[in-house]
Amino acid sequence: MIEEISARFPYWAIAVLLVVGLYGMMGKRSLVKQVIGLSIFQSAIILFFISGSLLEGATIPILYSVHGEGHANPDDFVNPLPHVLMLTAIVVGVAIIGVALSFLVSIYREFGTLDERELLDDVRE
Amino acid sequence: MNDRYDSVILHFIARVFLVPLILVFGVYVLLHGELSPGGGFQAGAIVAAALLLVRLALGNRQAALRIPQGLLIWLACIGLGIYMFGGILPLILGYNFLDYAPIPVDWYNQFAGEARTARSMGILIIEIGVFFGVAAVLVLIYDLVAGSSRQ
Amino acid sequence: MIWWLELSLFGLLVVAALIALSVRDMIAAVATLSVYSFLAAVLLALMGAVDVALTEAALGAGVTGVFLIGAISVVERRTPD
Amino acid sequence: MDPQPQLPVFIVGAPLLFSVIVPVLGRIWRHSAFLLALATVAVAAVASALSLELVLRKEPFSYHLGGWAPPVGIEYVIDEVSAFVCVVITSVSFLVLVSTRRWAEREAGDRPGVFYGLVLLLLAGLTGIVVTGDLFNLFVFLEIASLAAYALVFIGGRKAMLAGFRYLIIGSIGGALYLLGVGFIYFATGTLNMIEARELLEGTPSTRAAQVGAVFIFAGLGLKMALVPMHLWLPDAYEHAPSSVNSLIAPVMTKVAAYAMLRMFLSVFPAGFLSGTVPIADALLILGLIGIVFGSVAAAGQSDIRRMLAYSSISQLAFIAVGIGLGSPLALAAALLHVANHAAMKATLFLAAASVRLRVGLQRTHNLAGLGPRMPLTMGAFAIGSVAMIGIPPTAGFFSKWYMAQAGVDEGQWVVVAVVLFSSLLTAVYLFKVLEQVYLRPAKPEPSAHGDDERDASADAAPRPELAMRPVVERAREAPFDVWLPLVVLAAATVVLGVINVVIMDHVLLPGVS
Amino acid sequence: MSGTVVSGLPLLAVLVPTVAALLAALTTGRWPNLRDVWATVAGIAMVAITVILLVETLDGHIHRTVLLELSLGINSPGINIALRADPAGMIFGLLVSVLWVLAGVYAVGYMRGEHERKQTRFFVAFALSIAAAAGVALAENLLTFILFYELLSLFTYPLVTHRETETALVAGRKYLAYTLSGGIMLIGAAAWLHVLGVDTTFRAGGFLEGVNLDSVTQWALFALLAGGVGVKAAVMPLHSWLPSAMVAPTPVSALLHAVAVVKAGVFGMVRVGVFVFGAALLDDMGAWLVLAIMSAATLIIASILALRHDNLKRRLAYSTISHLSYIVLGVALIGPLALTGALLHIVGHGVTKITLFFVAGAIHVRTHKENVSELDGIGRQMPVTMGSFALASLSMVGIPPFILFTSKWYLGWGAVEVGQQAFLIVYLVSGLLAAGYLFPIVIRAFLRSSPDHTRYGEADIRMVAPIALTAVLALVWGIAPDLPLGFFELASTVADAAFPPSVALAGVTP
Amino acid sequence: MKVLMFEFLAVLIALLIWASADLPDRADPEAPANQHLSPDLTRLTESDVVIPNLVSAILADFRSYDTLGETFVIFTAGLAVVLVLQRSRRVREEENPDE
Repeated sequence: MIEEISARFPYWAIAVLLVVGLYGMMGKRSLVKQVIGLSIFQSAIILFFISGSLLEGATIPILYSVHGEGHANPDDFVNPLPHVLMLTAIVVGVAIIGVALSFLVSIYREFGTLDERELLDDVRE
Repeated sequence: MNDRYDSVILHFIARVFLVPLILVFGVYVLLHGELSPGGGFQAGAIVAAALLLVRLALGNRQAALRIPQGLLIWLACIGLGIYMFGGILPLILGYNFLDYAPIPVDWYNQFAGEARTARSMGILIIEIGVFFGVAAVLVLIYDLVAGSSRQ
Repeated sequence: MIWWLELSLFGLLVVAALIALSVRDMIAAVATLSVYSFLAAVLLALMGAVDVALTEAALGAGVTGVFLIGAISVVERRTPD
Repeated sequence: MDPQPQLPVFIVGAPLLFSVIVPVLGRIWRHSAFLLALATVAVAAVASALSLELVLRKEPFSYHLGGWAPPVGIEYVIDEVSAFVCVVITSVSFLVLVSTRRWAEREAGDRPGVFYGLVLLLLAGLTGIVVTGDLFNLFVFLEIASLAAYALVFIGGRKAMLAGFRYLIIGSIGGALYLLGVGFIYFATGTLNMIEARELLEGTPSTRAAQVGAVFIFAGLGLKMALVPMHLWLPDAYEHAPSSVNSLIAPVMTKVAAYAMLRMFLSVFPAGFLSGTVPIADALLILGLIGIVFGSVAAAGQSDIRRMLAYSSISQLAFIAVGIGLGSPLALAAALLHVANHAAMKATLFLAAASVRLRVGLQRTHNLAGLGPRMPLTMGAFAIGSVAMIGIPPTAGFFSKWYMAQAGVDEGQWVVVAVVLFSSLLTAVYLFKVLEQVYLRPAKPEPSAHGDDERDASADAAPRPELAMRPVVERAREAPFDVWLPLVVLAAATVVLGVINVVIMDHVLLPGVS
Repeated sequence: MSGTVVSGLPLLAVLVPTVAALLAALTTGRWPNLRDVWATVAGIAMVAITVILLVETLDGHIHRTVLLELSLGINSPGINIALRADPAGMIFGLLVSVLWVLAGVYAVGYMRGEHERKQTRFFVAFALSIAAAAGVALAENLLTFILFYELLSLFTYPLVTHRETETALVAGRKYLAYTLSGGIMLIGAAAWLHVLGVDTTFRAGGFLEGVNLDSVTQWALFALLAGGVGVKAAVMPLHSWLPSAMVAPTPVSALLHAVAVVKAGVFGMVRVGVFVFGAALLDDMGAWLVLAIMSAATLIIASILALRHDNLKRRLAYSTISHLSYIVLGVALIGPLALTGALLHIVGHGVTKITLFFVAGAIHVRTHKENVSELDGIGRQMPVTMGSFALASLSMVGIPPFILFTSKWYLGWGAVEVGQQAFLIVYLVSGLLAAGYLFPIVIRAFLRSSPDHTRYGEADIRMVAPIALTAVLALVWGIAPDLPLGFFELASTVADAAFPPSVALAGVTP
Repeated sequence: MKVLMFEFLAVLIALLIWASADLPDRADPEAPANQHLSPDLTRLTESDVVIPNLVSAILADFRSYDTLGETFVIFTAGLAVVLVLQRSRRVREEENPDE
């Protein structure tokens, strides 16, 4: 039981984080909160990928053998591919948030509020 | 964050101590990306973070490291241009896009006294491109988002 | 890795996420979000992803936070929910 | 290593490279932005056409980026289907760009370079999605295209701001869900290459993880392609986006998402995988059928012409989803044919609507009465586009319906046949509503006096002083040459596509999907 | 001596009106007369082409144009778009081309007389409709047929709504809804047939003959196909668009009800009955009975409804519905004589009904009267016009020696031939009813005196001449159906090909 | 609406947890992700690229095209922000030229 939990709980925690982020995006009235939800959602995905890249008894993916002696055993390192993917994903996330914030500022200047309900009322008039 | 914090210590630390340190660290991260954790992204992010911290600490208008937006766009374009150059150079030399194998590296090894392979040379080139692109764009975004309030 | 350490970090992450979403003061929310990102970076480093951790710390905790603060300095600080 | 044909690089690379150059040069010399962008799109179009020719002459090929063979590296998969879709996207974009220049220069404000840079990035993202053979790479280019699209939609004025933000949030959820799905697939198979993933998925029993991954991938792409019930962002975004943008985004953007979904069917998930415990194919089919009906009915209830066209897009995309859901080669080929058809038809319709906006400044259908004779070419193109949408032979729309009906009969899905066929009646309902107004009703004496349209138009017309004194329909003139010529070419293309459909089906699409 | 000749003539027959439409559109406004010249020249050219085709067809040379013939790499016959001048098609094609010339001339007079707006659009749509009708006539296979059938619906839509009044628009919507639904049914059936791998080239005796299908499929296909063409053939209960479409200008009504649309429907019924299913299959299935009962019911009901309408055009519309069902019933009776009669009836009804509509239009132009009850004494003021009306009425009722007598004779005889005397009675009753709704008009026109004393006089010569000509044609073809254009020979050729046991006259089995 | 959203979220979390039972065990050397590509990547880095940092090697060489795309994402964001904010500034200046 404990073993099962210890092997699975990161996935469950990540599932919770995903849902919390999604809730922030869908259920919050404040546009800023929606952006925060987006950020949480994205980092949950990042954690998911990295969490899956673990390897028993492995170390960080730096090959000290390159300029030294001997050959590296792939089993000694955690899987580096998800790391690369997540680097990309983080940057993409920041880019999206940057754009979202510029939208927010622009909307605030136009409407004077960031409350979604007020905004919708304003547009419908 | 609109007010200027008239704190001498903050001013001093930010301007004289923290920022140069972070900048140096950023360049270190960039150049040692192949050896240790780091690379263009991280370096770009760190340098950008340094510049943004100054803006946060001192207020935008007074920031010493205020860079004109036109220049930032130029820098971003140059960074991406470097990256594209790293991709197109092999194309001109008859290899696939982004295939670093034909990149001439001997001149650099003689000049710097290292033993780089063509591929690691290619990696260095594009990391530099990424560095400029990321740093410039992040600063640009902040300047526009936060700076637009007090024109 | 010590699994209970990881567990507690994940727990903190969830708590931080909930706080970030429920605080009504935007600056506090953003600060919590930075804490969240930093915790995530620690977790990533623990899992062996040092590059990702570095980037998450710089971009997620640093730049995103600064962006948000910059944006909030332009817009209002209080939120409806 | 073997020298590979370098053509495919230019399809994506040229827009990427020039998206860097255009913003810089655009600051120095205003007009260079448009010209460079146009030239770049032309290069991409030529490169795609040559790639298609190469594929047809020889065989599908793969281009290894960075010289690393997949699965280690990333590959472009240039086969009949991807090359064909590239040709469609680039050529439609080319025509739309020419046509929308007048609006773009106004809507882009003092930064035409930035505007056209984003347009090129959008295009690069879309072509990148089409040609890539790597799951994660698809995500990256999806995000490039999406980010560019968010910003382009956002600059359409007051209402567009909210629509753009909503689009951003929902689009990001879509992208993130797709990424999550890719993660599941990666952990289930260990690869990111589409074709290899297919092989590995075929070998192993389908696990829950892989199936849920497929669900997320399809949910993500479904959000991007506005499949009912994930369509909520689309009507607002299309209605309020600037004219130059929605005529560009509407024909190609959602179509590429639909193509990506189709690609998942073709090269990632083996046959039978998607109708296992989690019946994704059936779900797509049902959602598609609902979407066809819903989109058409909703379109019939709209009075704003662009909103009507937006709902029509939902319906047409659902049609593509039905083709994917059916899953037989004929159905997939029909869906692909519809991708091309719909790109041409929707570009025609949106451009015509935009052209009306340019000349008249009105968007409500009931205010467009009597416009037909005033703008004969524009409205003629609109009429041809409508006829193609309804699916009257020999236009393009007929044949995609024809093949889809055949596929439905083939699979014994009679409901599909019925819905597909009767959707053309529903389409006729809302399009003839417009045609009736335009051609058969007399012009209203003072259409701008009707309150709702005035507010609607003035919101967008505010930055344009020359539209402030909107001429009424009676005084409308034909759109300028550079606006109507591409429009007429596109309208003709809908007919030509219909006439040569067998060639396309036989040599390009059917070999591509089987 | 028989054989297929590859030539461009059938295509030319379709292209001529199309080109005329284009020229008319281009020379709009500035030279309205030139526009009318185009229509006439094109009409004469089309007649010439169809006559050449006729001669060739009667010689057994079937001209054929392939526009597109490609097979897909899947289990279905490819997309073939081909035109072929076979005897059955020639009947319809000839009728269309001849009546187009007359209707074209008439339309010029009518449109000028009524000062209609947007005449160019009218003429363009008119010519395009003729092109589509020619395509329907000459279609070689089901897909080509559908293509032109749908185009016909589309091109006639602007004609129906030409007046642009609210009623016209409503009628237009109704018209579109009905015809597009019909087209959809046809498309569905065609797609199904293609999936089944059936070659859908029209073949006398039916291309489904010998195809192994279960009876559910057969019935479903029959329902889709017959329903699809039945909409345009206005078989009850699919008829209600037709009276509504009466709001259109009269040349359009003439075109819709005598030449293009409804005849395309009944012609489609001939195609479906004889060339798709074939006599043997219809007999096997028992589908003929369904068709026969429906059309017989339509025949009687429509005739009775016609009695009740005072509006002249509406009365003629119901008369049309009734007469279309004559043809459908003739097809349903699956006998060589009935089929000959049905084909002749297409021609006869076309030429007769167009006269009646022409007259209604001429009256409207001169007097703006639309109702039967207002027509007292009109015959004395417009003697040629109303004389033609009287001739056409005689033909309509089936008095020898008019053409509709000939066709009804064959139809009745055909009913007897297959042992269905009940339907002979239907024909006779309907003939009596026709007398009931047409003769009172003639009587009013000639025997009553006009209530007001306005002198109207004859209409424009461009209207009177076609009226007289069509009335005379109804008489001439009644006496000698073969005289100029060989309709009877064509019809009997078709009948012989469809019912092989009797020795073929020309031996045309495509 | 709110209820619908929570139901949707509940379904999502159930789906995720249901699927997680079938994911490879954490840190399992036999997992496909650890077996399939990463050994190749390690080997190729050592022989061809010759730099120690595996992540850098993959990021900038094997999957450099991804990184190109990613840099362009950032660039797109930059252009997007310029387009959005510069534009509205201009509009505002037109409205209040005194500022």
